[in-house]
Amino acid sequence: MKKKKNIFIEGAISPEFIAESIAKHQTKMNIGAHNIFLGQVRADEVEGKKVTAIEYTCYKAMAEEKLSEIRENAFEKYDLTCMHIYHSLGTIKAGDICFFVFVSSKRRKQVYAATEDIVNMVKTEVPIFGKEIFEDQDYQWKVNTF
Amino acid sequence: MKKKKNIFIEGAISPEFIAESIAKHQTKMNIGAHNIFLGQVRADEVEGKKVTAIEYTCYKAMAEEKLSEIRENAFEKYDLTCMHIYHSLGTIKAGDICFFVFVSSKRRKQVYAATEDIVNMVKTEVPIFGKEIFEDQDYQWKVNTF
Amino acid sequence: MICIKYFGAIAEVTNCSSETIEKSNSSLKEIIQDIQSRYDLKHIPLKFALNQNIIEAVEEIEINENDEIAVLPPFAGG
Amino acid sequence: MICIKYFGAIAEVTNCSSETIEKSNSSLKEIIQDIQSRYDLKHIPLKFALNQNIIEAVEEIEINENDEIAVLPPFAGG
Repeated sequence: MKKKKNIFIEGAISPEFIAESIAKHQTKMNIGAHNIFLGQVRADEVEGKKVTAIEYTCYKAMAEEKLSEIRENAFEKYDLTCMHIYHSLGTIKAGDICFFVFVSSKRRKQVYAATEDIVNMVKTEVPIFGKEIFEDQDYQWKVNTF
Repeated sequence: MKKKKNIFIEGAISPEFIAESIAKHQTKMNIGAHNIFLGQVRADEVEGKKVTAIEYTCYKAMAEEKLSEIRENAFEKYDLTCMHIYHSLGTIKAGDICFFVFVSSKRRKQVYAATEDIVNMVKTEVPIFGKEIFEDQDYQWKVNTF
Repeated sequence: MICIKYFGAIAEVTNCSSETIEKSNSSLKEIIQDIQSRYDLKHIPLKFALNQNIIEAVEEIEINENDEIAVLPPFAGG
Repeated sequence: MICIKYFGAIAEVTNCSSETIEKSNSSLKEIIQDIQSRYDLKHIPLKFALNQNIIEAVEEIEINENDEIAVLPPFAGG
């Protein structure tokens, strides 16, 4: 059985949560480099209307399975000490953080590529769905661009 | 005159300081992606003795000049919304954070390479010096490896 | 019984998040065709998953009692 | 007057963080030779900076009254 980690967070990911995650790694004396990716909800304008929030849902059983594959994959491919992925569910306002990837390693060399790779895998392989909500309560379904 | 930003921090960079920096960017509605690099002091073992701290000093006038060049350079080369660099001075204990690079952009594409580039430029071009202090108060001068 | 799950833009069209169907010896291909005939999903790029795995080649996959089929709209995580 | 600054492992050898010298028409090359003859810096890879800029070609650079020369050990930031 693959270990399923707590990945999904109801609501926005707070800066305090990120600070706590960082602080937890300060007892690991073999870590020299951390790389963190944060996805923030943009107030994009579509045909004159502004996005005010994204409402995230997911296919949880499959998402957790995929995320643990991504995890194993990353540890095989890169020389990492720690790796964490968090994603929001529910309504996340523009300006708030909905995605947090945290990679730690002895040395810095591999952390950038590892982070980029993990972010891309989450975007392409994990069944998370997003509804972009406009000021006037109208909405459109978000599609990731590559 | 190039704007000199406050780059050097006396003592370790706290997770709370990082959280505040992140929070300040949540009013910028055009940011979709942040990438953060953190350098953490490792308790490396050298000939059986453990590093307990690094004491950082710098040639401040030149360091500030170089850092503002690195800044300009990064904004020219990459499509960034914001960019911040912080480095500790003084004695930083193993496990503590001494280096913080924070890059923000509309989309994620360029943030990884921008962060890596900025980190490397700081390591090679900015006159910062480090004394690795061992358990027994002995020390050695740190040299960056590439 | 086979459980079919719908997500995001698709659940909006089907107006439900899941339904169960009798298997009665249908193939996976027939089940998918049945879903597509009952709901107007032509405007949404779809993926199908069987028991949490994306289906690459519909023809080659057998389905069994209690399988879970998911109809997935484009992913939008991150 | 020319100000010479020493940092890190070098300041440890020189036992001071800066000193001033009279220019008296010396060239940059002569000033650097003088520093190296007065202090044993052979075991440290050195860089020199003139007014906060790394000196690439010693021969081609003129120095002027009130210039600042820095003797820099390997960088170790990050």
